Formats: sequence, structure tokens, C-alpha cells
Amino acid sequence: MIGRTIATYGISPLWVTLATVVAAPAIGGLLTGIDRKLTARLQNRVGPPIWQPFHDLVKLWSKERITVNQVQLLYVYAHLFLMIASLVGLMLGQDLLMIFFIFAFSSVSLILGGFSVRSPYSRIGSQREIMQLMAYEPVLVLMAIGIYLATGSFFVHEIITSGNPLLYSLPLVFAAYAVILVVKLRKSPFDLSTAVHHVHQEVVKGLLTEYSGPYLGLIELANWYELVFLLALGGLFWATSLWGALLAAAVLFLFQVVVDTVSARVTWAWMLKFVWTVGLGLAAINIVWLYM
Amino acid sequence: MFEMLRTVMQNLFSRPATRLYPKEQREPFPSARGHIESVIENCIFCGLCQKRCPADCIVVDRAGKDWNLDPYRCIICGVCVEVCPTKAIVMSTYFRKPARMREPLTYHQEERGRPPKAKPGQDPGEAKDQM
Amino acid sequence: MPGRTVIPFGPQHPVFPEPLQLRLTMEEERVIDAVPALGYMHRGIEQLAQTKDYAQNVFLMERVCGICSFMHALCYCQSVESLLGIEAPPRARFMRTIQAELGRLQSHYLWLGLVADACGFESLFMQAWRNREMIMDCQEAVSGSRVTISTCAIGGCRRDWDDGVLQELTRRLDDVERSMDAIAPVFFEDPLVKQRTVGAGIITKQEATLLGAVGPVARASGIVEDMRRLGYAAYDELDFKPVVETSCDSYARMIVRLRETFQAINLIRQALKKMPAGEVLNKWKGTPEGEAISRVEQPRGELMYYIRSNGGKNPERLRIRTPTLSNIPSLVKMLKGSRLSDVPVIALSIDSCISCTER
Amino acid sequence: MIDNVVPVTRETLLAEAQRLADGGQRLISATAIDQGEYLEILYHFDKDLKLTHLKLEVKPGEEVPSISRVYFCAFIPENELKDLFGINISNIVIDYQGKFFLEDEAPRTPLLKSKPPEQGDPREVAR
Amino acid sequence: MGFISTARVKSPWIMHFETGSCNGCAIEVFAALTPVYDLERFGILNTGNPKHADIMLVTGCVSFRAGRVLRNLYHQMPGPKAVVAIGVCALTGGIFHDCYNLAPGVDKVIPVDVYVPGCAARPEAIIAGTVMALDRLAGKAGPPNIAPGEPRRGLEEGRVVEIAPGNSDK
Amino acid sequence: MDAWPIALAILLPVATALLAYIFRIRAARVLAVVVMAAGLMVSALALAGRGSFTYTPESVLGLPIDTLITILDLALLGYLVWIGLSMRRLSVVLLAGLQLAGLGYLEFWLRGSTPAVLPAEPAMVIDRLAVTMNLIISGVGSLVVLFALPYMDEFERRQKAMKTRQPRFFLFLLLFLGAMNGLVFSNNLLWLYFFWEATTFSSFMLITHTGAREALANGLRALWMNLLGGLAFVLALIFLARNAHIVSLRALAGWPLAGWPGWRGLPPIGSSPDLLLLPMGLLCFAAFTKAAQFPFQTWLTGAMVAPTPVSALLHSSTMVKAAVYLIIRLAPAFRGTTLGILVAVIGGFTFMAASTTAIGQANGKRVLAYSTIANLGLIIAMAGINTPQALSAALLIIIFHAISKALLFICVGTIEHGIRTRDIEEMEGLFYKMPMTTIITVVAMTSMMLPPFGVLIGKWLAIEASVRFPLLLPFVVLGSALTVVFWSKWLGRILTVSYHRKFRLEKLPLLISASMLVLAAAVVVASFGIASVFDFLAAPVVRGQFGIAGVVTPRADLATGMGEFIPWPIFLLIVLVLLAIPISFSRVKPADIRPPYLCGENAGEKPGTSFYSARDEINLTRTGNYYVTGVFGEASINRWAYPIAVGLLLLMIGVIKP
Repeated sequence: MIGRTIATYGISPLWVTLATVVAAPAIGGLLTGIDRKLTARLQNRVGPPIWQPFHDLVKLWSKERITVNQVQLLYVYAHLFLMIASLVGLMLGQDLLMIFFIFAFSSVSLILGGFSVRSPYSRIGSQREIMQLMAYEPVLVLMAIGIYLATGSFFVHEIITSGNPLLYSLPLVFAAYAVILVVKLRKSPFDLSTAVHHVHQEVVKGLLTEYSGPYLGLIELANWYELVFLLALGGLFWATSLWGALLAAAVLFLFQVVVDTVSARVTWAWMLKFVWTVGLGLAAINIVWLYM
Repeated sequence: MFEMLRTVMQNLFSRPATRLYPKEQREPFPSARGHIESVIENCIFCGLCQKRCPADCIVVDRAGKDWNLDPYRCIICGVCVEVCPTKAIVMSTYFRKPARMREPLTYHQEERGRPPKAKPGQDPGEAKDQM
Repeated sequence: MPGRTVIPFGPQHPVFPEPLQLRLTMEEERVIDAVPALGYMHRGIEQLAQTKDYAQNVFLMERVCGICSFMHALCYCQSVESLLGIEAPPRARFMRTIQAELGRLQSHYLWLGLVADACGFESLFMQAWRNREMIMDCQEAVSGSRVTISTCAIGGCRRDWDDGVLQELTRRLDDVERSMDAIAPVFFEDPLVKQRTVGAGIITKQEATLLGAVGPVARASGIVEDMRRLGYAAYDELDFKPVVETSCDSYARMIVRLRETFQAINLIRQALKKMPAGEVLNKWKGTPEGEAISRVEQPRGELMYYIRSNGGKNPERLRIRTPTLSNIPSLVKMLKGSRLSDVPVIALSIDSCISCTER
Repeated sequence: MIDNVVPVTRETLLAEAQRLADGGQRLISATAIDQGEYLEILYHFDKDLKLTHLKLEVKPGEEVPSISRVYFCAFIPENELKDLFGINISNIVIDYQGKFFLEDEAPRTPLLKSKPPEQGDPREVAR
Repeated sequence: MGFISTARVKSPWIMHFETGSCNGCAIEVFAALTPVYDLERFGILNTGNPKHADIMLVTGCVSFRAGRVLRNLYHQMPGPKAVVAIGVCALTGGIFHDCYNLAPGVDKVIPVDVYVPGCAARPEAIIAGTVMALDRLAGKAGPPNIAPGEPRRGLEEGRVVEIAPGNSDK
Repeated sequence: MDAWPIALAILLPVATALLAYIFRIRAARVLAVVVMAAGLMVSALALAGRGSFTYTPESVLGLPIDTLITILDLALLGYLVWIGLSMRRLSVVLLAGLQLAGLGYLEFWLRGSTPAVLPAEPAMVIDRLAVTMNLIISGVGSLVVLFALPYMDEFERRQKAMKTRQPRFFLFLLLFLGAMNGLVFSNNLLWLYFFWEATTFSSFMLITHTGAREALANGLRALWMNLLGGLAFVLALIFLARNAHIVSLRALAGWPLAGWPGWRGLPPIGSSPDLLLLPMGLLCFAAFTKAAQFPFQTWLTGAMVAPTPVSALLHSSTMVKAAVYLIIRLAPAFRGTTLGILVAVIGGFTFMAASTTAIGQANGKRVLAYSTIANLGLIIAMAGINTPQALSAALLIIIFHAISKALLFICVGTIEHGIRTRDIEEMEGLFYKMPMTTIITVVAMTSMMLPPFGVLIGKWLAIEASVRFPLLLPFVVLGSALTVVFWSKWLGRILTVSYHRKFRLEKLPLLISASMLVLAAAVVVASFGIASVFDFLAAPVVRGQFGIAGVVTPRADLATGMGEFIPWPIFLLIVLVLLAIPISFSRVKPADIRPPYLCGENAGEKPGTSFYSARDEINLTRTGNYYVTGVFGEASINRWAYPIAVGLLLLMIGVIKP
């Protein structure tokens, strides 16, 4: 991980920031492409080429700029910038809790963007996104706490450099994280607030319904950053070796792709119940175990 | 979920079911109804096809020796092919390819035995040789 | 006080392949009122049929609905045949049965795919539709067209099949059954699919009768109602029992359709075995007179044609009562009290076919 | 060709429908036929594959009671009759006021062979 | 082709609207998305939302009500956009061209780029038509077709109804 | 003289109150209040500029102050008994009567029979904690009072009051300010008790201000709950006087319980320290009632019937803070004891339960009330565990919550007058009606839940502080996650911008917009300079107790040993995004604005909001927020929250049993 590199070699934070901002969308876009290709193959189809997301992005940016009101763009920028900020924070080895709060701010601005128009679908999507936020946020915070208990620090750069892989001490938290990863990426069975790719949703495209063209492109870009952020967070569980971190991230990535293909969408009430019992339960058990 | 997991895993390790349409084209079934074409030199302008066509897409101009077809209204039921006494209408097994303009076709019979001439739009013909 | 939500659900909506609007009034996501709005697909076929002659009307009736087009043609032909007092030859009756069941198969697979899609189960949708394509190939093999197959004619069938077609059909049926065996357990047992369908849109047996429910909707509520028992086409010579479930919810409707697909494969096999040789089309002449009613069991339920003729070239009145038309009242009832996320599942659970409904 | 036809009048229609409902009959549909002078309305019922019909004859513009209070599902064919034939059916449970299938631009009462009655057009009444 | 045109051509997102045919073509559009034809290998996604779509696939013979919807949807699509009319109903009304509740032909309501004939149009034909419509996105096509005659009416005023629970029973 | 700011802080509001009551002229009242506000701020700044000091006033107008306070105390309680009698509320009579008896016992019997209060203990101690509270009371409080001036005019216009009751209103509002300042300066527990009861009293008078039936009922509920706390307070006083001869807060807090090497205070007098657990617990109980902790939360939510300035001043930023102030004062004593953990758990539980309940509320003021209860719970929880970081978190939340919440109440009051409702559902499209108020409300709400604002940083610190306390941790984690939910819902509702409409700035009275703007600026500036705020106000308090600060501010941020929060990059980002506003506005042309997606059935003049449905009717579309009352409604929450809260209280009483 880059954070460790800074800690060890003292690379300037500016370079890390720049590298993150540039490299993350490339990785995120490619991963999205792989995701779509893999999903297609799992469904016995050929699927799009893996660089398809980049075509989509360029096309979206070249589309006519239409909006429902003048302020929609604001929320998209806030969402994107804060998402980048949380990823950069992670790469710079900052306080995990602070990163999570910035991350939450990013999600909230997307929610507000959905709310800002008088479109019922967009707003129902936002309401559901709030429910998703409510579901995963405590698990994220508990995860940070579990990591603190295991390593004695909230700083990512200290977490990386501390002794054993976190997986040894936090296996259940890792499992809980896998659950909320699916929630956060809005993949089936938790694709409640918006529809990914060609899924057909009762709320059309949920909170993205009213975003089109370049705005949608920016959100897509933010999604790539988000994907990289979440996978890097997963990599933290085996951060002692670069290969370990990549493996952990890859396992999470494949997990969510497969889960996405083999499950139907659930209702948000069920999601809340499931994440709060299984996700929180797993994390809590692990943390209680750490206390003992 | 586990039932589905088995299916998708089988899918992953088997060839996709996809027919790569423009690259590979499947031979149509022999009985396939693709589109109708006129063999205008056989036409006797009896008007039976016009009378029986459910979609009213054929207009036979006996005086002008024109056989007009609106291929963009034709429902390809094949009734005209069945009723034509001289087999002047044939059913092709290939579907008619998409077009940018929709204009009716007019087959004009110059003289018996001469090759047909389509006007004013070109007969879009078959999709096979296009893609 | 929770706020009230009023949304249009349709006419253009990703989960509806057809334009139907439901004006949903909800409290949070609980539907408290649903008003259907139709008229997006109304063409006026009943009026158009009065201007076309009896033979042309076969093709018109096929295009009442593209999914169950054969059933419309069959029902219309039967009604005219009964006006004329003629019957289709035995071979034609078996051919009609086979095509009716093929149509049922593709319609049910289509529906299973759509309901999987409505549940948000994309891969299941893909699998169901992949299987449907095999049936489409069968249809194309026997008729030359994928959708509106145009094989039925007054007095029998337009074209006979040769042995190659029949062998092809047998072979493909085996493939279909094999791949269906692989995904049927998902519909039956998958916990998430069950979670979405069990208990959604309950309509009891008493309600079902009063609401005029037909087809799988009625059969899922425990009503033994299957027009095939009338014995039209060759059904009187085949062995089958209507599929009936009693749990009255969307799950039951799904299971009814799923079991009917296997039943349909079985019926086709039976028919292929018993099919006699001989003529397929009885010629007819003259103009019919009087009135007649013909009913068949469409994939969606009972289809009724009422025809009245005064001896003219065209029918005087042709009334088409399609199954979805009868099931929409049930839909209105089911939607009240359901959740928004279940609206697609419930709306699809009557297998609405709007082009039938509005003609 | 069709049997079991019970003639009813506008007064006895509801009672007959109620009787059939009590007998467990299922309403299939209602069909109107324009006979020039009058309109013939057939209500089709079914029980155990056996059909029963109620036959009602109405003059143009006459008010017909709705049986949708007895059979909820009748609101669909009744709205249809209102649209396509301009039959003045009152008290439908969900009344679309002649805009069930047809919107303003479409011709009124397309299935009526004669000219529609001026005062009886439901869409005008609704305004 | 330029960089942007390439991206546009490689990533056409579609939406489908059915305006009142027999469903045959509508279902064939769906069939084109499924594994056997798999439109997604061209980068095509069925978005179901005009705001995200580049190409609108229209099937059906455009009843009056559906025409109103069609016009709204077209208005809500961001440019560059293309319309593909699928099936003879959408082209001319097909067998229904004489019906009373139609303005037969999509091009009577919105401009159409590509006509896909067929009753019903085969999935292959739909793919071919969609591919043809890419020219519009690449900026290579001429002006789209609009049928001559009076334009259909657009949005108009009507009565505003407040929803109360159960007002369907009035 | 050293003490003029103190005198000013306490007596100026009292004098202004009496003036406003006697001279019933609006102009005079406005002038007096404005002068008072200025005076209070000057005094607060003067106090803040000085170091810690003690002060013991001897007499006022020749009367010894002790005696004066005793007389006033008895009179107050007597009046409360009379209120109980006239309103026929037995509980009030009983509770006030018992207090009266207890106080009499304390003053007349006990004082004679035991040695006098240690002369070394000053009656008032002005340290940095008191200064912080004083700044909040005098700064935020004055602004709220200024806001109240135009607000009450509008309020009475809307109530169609024949005769103005404003003199009475300002009498109690300003009396309350004085009492509050007195409370935070007092070291003598008897004085503290008097001011405590005075806040209870003025709260009651202000809740019942309109005299409506609902207001009376809710006021009485608030009264008896607070009197219950008062009774506990008196009992604690009696116990302390009898067994420990302590009547000083500092002495009490200086007691090391459970063997902790305590504050450099006074030696114990002839009794075992464990005995102090009981009065400590009773005082905590009193604080719970005043801070409306579960199960006493209903009085605060009921108090929302009062005019909005009352809610802003009494029920969010100051009066309820008196309770947490008391607990923070006591915290050094019970640190590390079971009592401390229980206090923390009760606070944490309230934090979570109140946040949960807030999700189910559609009434704006009730949401604010529950959010207040939740934050008080968090402060109490932090005081309960009382580590350097926890104490820092508690102090930060006190400061930032006071500013943000007062601002929010002011905004909601303004909104209520603008759109005639406080229902969140009706606040849709507020941006068009009141753009300025909306923007300020957005700032206030954001500051309650999102980084980089102070309250959130306080929560961050709270989470890091409670990591080592597994009993408290789940509550804090869940509570802070749930907080985001109800704020975002509300924010989303007011931020909705309809399709195609012009808007212009609303006209607000000068005092309203001024107080709003000042508070909003305070929120932003204080959050941006959180490091300085912390260094100046909170760090000395923490250092005073622990010798170390626990939180350092190396890079204009807050850093604990385990983590660090750097707010300024986020500010930078926000500014960057805000810069995009003019760009986005200028780039959007009218032709680019298309109606929202309504399944293609957009209709009517405003195609964005209505659609064609059955019979081609045009329907307005709308979307309600989700409240999930089946889960988050008060009734369903109380079903499990009451038993748990009561159980926890019983547990606490069990622990403190001597």
C-alpha cells in the first residue's frame, strides 16, 4: 500500500495525492469493466469489452448537458471531491474514522442531489440510500474500532506497519465488511437505491434518475473512486504484504460479483434487518472477543 | 442462491450461448418468412394479392403495369404468395434490412421477359450481404 | 405523520415491457391506493375486424397479442368454424394443440424471466430467456416465424409438417427440459425469490371468483378452472390435470406457471405420439351466420371470442374478452397494502398483457 | 347458437346479477351490439364451464345501472362500453368518464354505427 | 472517427418504449438483450430511462395517449439522440393503419432515424437497426425523418386533482 | 472592583427583566434588551479575558446574600406549591412541598446543629468551565433574546392576542438568563440549588406562556419532572450537610472516590468517602431529569409547544446544559467507579434512543428536541467515563451544540412564521420562499452531522474516547450513525428545488437576520478555528483536572494519541465546491432545463410536478419522507426504551445505596 511507502520512504504527500487522483479512476474503470464482463460470462453471455466503462464515461461527458435544476451539479461535485478526498486520506495514512466521516459526507451529498429535484423516483431512491447509509455506517465505525483494538491506532499508516495481518484478529469484521461492501456498491441483493448497469428497478434508476450526460459521468467517475476506496479498505485487512492486500481486495471483488449474480433484490426493511443483525453481529462478536 | 451458484459457475466454464450476429450469421430455417419479393415478369396483374392482403400493403396498377408494395406495412403473412396464380410473389427467408427512409417499392413491368427495375427507392434486399 | 407519496408507475417504466400506468398513492412504501390507467395501446381491433373479411381477420386476430398470437387465431378460427358448422381435421387439431402448448411454453418462460427481473434477479432472467430462445427456435422450425406464427386457418392449419420438423421438435424439447430442470429449483426454493414472492399479493378463493380472476391467477387461488377441459383442439384425447395451488400469493402464481411449463412439455410429447396422419385443412365456402362463443385457455387464462354475423362478408360484431382484462380487478385489489418493491412482482404476477387487454 | 340467455330489463338487472353472484357465477364480460334502433348488452357468466348470459336492450341515452357494486370486476367492461358505445352507465365503482381507452383526440363512440347521442356523451358530462 | 465519436458509437445506451403494437416486437427487443443475442457486447445497456439513453427503440403503432408519452420521453433525452422505429406498426401502422385510435407511424410524432421492418422484427434486425442508428450518434447521418402534416399536440392544461385516499371509489 | 462582570452577568438580566415588565412600552423593551445584550457580551468577554478566580459576595443592599437566597428559595418553592394547588396537580404539590420541607430542615435545623460551612470555600468559582458556560449563556443567549423581540411580535400577531403578554414573557426569559449565569458561577451548593430551581420555575412559566390547554399540560409535566430532580437535589444537600458537612461543589468534586488520587482539594471531614456516592448519585439523578434523559425525555419534547425562542434558549443551548454542566463538575469524583460507568451508559443509551426516535419525527421542533436530548446524552456519557479525551469531547460538544442548535431553533422559528407550519413534510420547496433562511438552516444542519464542523468533530472525539469502554461503545456508534439519517432526510426536504421557478430573497426583520447571520458565522468560524477554540476554552479545563490535555492541536487540528482530525482540507474542498455554484448557474441555459422523469406522463403548466393519470386527469406528484413509525415511532421506541432506561436508573440507585 502506498501509505506504507510514505511511512517508510518519506515520499511527499503531494505526489501520493497526485498519483492517487490519476491512478484510481484507471483502476476503478478497469475493475468495473472486469465486473461487467465477468457478470456477463456468469450469465452465459459474451458481455462488453473490459474497457467499456471508459467508452461510457467519454460518451457521457460528450452528451448534451441537461438538468432539472441549476444546483444539481453542486452535489455531484461535492460527492466526487469528497470521495476523492476520502481515498486520498486513506492513501496518506490518515485517521480511519475521519476518512469514514468524509466518506459519509460524500454519500450524503449524493443523497441530497437525489432529493434536490421533485422527481418521485429520484427521491424514493434517496430515501432508500439513507436506509443503506443507516445500515452500513455503524458497521464501518465498528470496523475502525476493531482495527484500533487490534493495532492500537486509528492511523492507517500505523495500522499498515503494525505486526500481524488484521485478518488474524478480525476475521469476523472482514466478513461483516464483505456484507456492507455489497450494500455500499449497491449490488444485488442490495441494489435498492439505484440500478446498476442494466438491472431494472421499480424506482427506475433511483437517485440517479435525474442525472444525465456529464453529470452522470461524474457520478460514474466517483463510483470508480469509491470502488478503489472500498477495495483498498478491504486490502487493509492484510496490509502487511502488498500481495496479501491485493489478494484480500480481489477476494472481496469476486465475492461481490458472484453475490450480485446469484441473488434477487430484497426490500430495504429486510436489508436493514440483515445488515444490523448479521453485519453488526459479526463485527460485535469479533470486537467483544478482542476485549477479552 | 446455491442452486443459482451452480448454474452460473457452469455458465462461467462453458461457451456463451450468444450468437455473434453480425459476425456469424445463422442459416435461416427453410420455412422462414423473411420478406416478400416480386418476380414481376411473371405478374399478370390479376389483383388477387391486393384483395387478399390483410394489411392493404399491395396496390396493383393494371393500367400502368405497376405492382406497388409498401414493405414497411407488409406483415409477411404469406397470403399473397399462396394466392398468386403465377408465382410472381416469392417468400425470401432473409429478413428485410433496416432502412433510413421508408418509401414504397414499385415494380414496373416493362415488357414480359425483361428484368425488373425498381423505382424510386432501391430495393433494400437482404440483410445477409450487408453486414 | 408520514408523508403521502403519489407517483405514476408507468406507462414507460423499466420493469413494464408494455405501457400500463398505475397511479400509486403510498405512505412511505406501503401502497394505499392504486388506480390503473389504460388506453396506451388501444387500437380498436374490434372495429377494424368489422371491416375485414373472415380470412383476413385471422391475421388481424393474431396481432391482438404477439405473445399468445396463436391462441387468438385459434379461438377466432374455432368461433368461425362453429358458425360454419365445420371442424378441423384430426391432424390439424393435434397440430393446433402442439402449437398452443409451444406458445404457452414461450409465454411462461418469458414471464418467468420478467418476474425474475422484477425481483431484481438478473441472471435468472437471462437463464429463463435463454431457455425461451430454444422454444422460439421450435416455433420458427414449425412455422417459419418467431412471434406471429400465422399457421392457423379457418378449417385447420395452413401448412403440414414433415417428419424432419417433428424430429427437430422432439430433440429441442429434450434440451429445453434439461436446462429448465437446472433453473426450476431456483424458482421453487431460492430464499430471496421466496422472500419477494411468498405472501405478496394475496387473493383468496372467494375474492378470486368475485373479481373474475382467470387462468393461473385463479388456479393459484385454488380454483380449478382450465378451459382446456372444454376439450377443444385435441385436448379431449390427451391426459392432463389442471395445475392448482392454494397459497393464493405471487409465489403460488409463479409455481403454477412453472409447473405448467413442465405440463406443456408433457402434453406436446403426448400429442406428438398420438398425432394421426392426414389432411390438415378443410376447405370452406360461403358466409357464416348467427352468433357463437369460443373459449380457449391462453397462457394467461380464459380467452373468449364472441362473434355475430348477419351473413355479410364481414363479421357484424366481434368481441374479444382477453384474460388480462379479467385479471386487472384482481391486480387493483392485490396492490392495495403491498410494498412499492413488490409492485412490479405483483403487477407481473397476473402476467398482464396490455396489448391483449386494450386490443 | 348460444343458449342460456336470460332477458333482463334495466330494473331487474341488478337483482339478476346479485342472484348469479350468490350462485357462485363468475362474470366473464359484457358485450354490446349496436342494433341500430337499440343497443343489445350481453353479460356473460360462467360456472363450471357452463355459460349463462343476461341480455339487456337499451335505447341510446338511457341510463343503465352498473353491476360493479355486485361484481367489482365489472368496472372494466362497463367503462369500455361507456367509451366505445357511449352507453350511459351510472355508478361505476371506478368511473373513467369515457376516458378509459380513448383520450380527447380520439373519435367518440367509435363502435356505434349511428351518430352518438349529444347529451349522453360522458366526456362532455364530466367537464 | 474522432475520439468522442468512437466513444459514442461504442457505448449506445437504449431505452425502449412500446406504443401499442401486439407486443411481438417489444418482446423481441427484450430477446435481443438476452444471452442468445446479447446487445451488451456492443456496449449497449437497456437503461429504461430517457435521461440516460442515447437511442430510443420504439415499437408499436402510436396510439394517441402513447404519442403524448413518446413526445415527452423524446424531449427528455439528451442529445445527440437517435430513434429507431421497430416493426411495421411503428413504421406505418402495419395491419392497424386504419384503426381509429392511432396516428400511425412514429415519425408522425418524433423524428425517426432508422426504420426496422418486420412483423415482428427479428432480434437480428433490431441489432442491425440499432447499429445503423449509431451514425446519428457519430454525427454522420443526415436529418431524421418527420412525417409531413400537422404536428401532434404537445402538453396541455387539464384539471388538477388532489389525491385523497380511496378516491377511486367515488 | 474584580467582580463587576459577575454582577453584571447576574444582575443585569434581572434588572432588565424587571424593567421590561414594569415599563410596558415596546421601544423601551427593545432598547433595554439590546443594551443588556451588549452588557452581557462585554461582561462575558471580560471574564474570558481573566484567569480563574474565586469570589464571595457578602451582601446586597445590606442583606447577607445567604439569607437572601434562603428567603428567595423558600418563596419560590412556596409559589410552586401554590401553583400545584391552583392547578390541582398533586404531584407538583407533593414534590414542591417535600422540597420545601427538606430545605426548611436543612436551613433551620441542620444549620444549627452542625459546624458551619468551611469558611475557606468561596461562594463562587470562576474557572474556564464557568467562563465557557458564561460565554454560551451570554453570547448565544443574548442573540436568542434579540431574536425573540421581533419573533414575539409576529407570534402574537399570529395568535391574534388581544393583549400583549410580552412583558411577562421577557420577564421570565431574562430572569432565566440571570439565573443561568448565577448557576454556572456558584460554588455554594445551596446557591446552586436556588438557581437550579429558578430555571425550573422560569421554564415552567415560559412553557405555559400561551395558556393553552396543551401548553399547561406540558408545562406541568415539565414541572413535576424537574421537581423530582429538585427533590433529589435537596436530599443530596441534606445528606451532604449531615454526614460530610460539605456544601461546596468544589469540595464535593474534590472527593476522591474509589481511591483515585484526587483533585488538590480539601481533606475529608470525619466520614468515609464511600458515603458520598449517595449524594453524588442523587445529584446525577437531578441532572438526568433536567437534561431530559430517558425516561424523562417527554418533558423536553412537550416543552416544544412554547414559543421558539424559549425552545432555543432554555431547551437546547442553556438550561439543559446546566445539567450536563453539573455532571461535568462532579465527574472527577466518580471517575472510574461503577457509578461513573452507569452514568456513561445512561447517557449513551439516551444518545442512541433519542437519535433513533428522531428518525420517526415529522415535526421539525420535535426532531430538534430529540437531537438535543441525544447530544446531552452523549455529553453525559463522556462526562461519565471522564478521560482527558472524553472530557475534551464533552466540552467541544457543549460549545458547538449550543451554537448550532440555537441557530437551528431560530431558523425553524423563522420558517414556521414564513410557511405557517413546522411540519417537515410541508417544508418542500422552502428554498423558493425563504432562500436565505434555507441556506442558513442548511449550514446549521450540516454542522450538526457532517465534517468538518464542530459537533461532528466532537462525536469523532467521543468515539475515540469511548473505544476502551465496551459497555458504552455500541450506543455511541449506533447513535452517531443514526444522527445522519434524520438530518439528511430533513435537509433533503428543504433543499428540493422545483422545476423552472424564479426566486428572490425574503425580507426578515433586522434582528432576526442579524442573529441568524451572527450565529451562522459563529458556527463556521468556530469550526474552522476549532483548534484555537479548544486551546482556549476546553484545554485548560482538561488540564486543570488531569494535568494533561489529552488532545493536542499540532496543525490547526485535533490530535489524540490514536488519531487525528484535520478539518481545514475539508473546508477547502467545500469552498471549492461552492465556487462551482456561479459556474453551474451560468452554464445552465433555460433550454437545458428539462422536466423530471415521470414515466413520460408529464403534464400541466409545470410539467415537472404533475402527470396525467386515469381519465387524463392531472395529478400532482409528491414524495413523502420515510419515518418508519412502526420502528422509529415514539410508541414503538418507548416500548423498549422505557424499561431499559428505568432499569438503568434503578441499577444506579442500587449502586449508590449507602
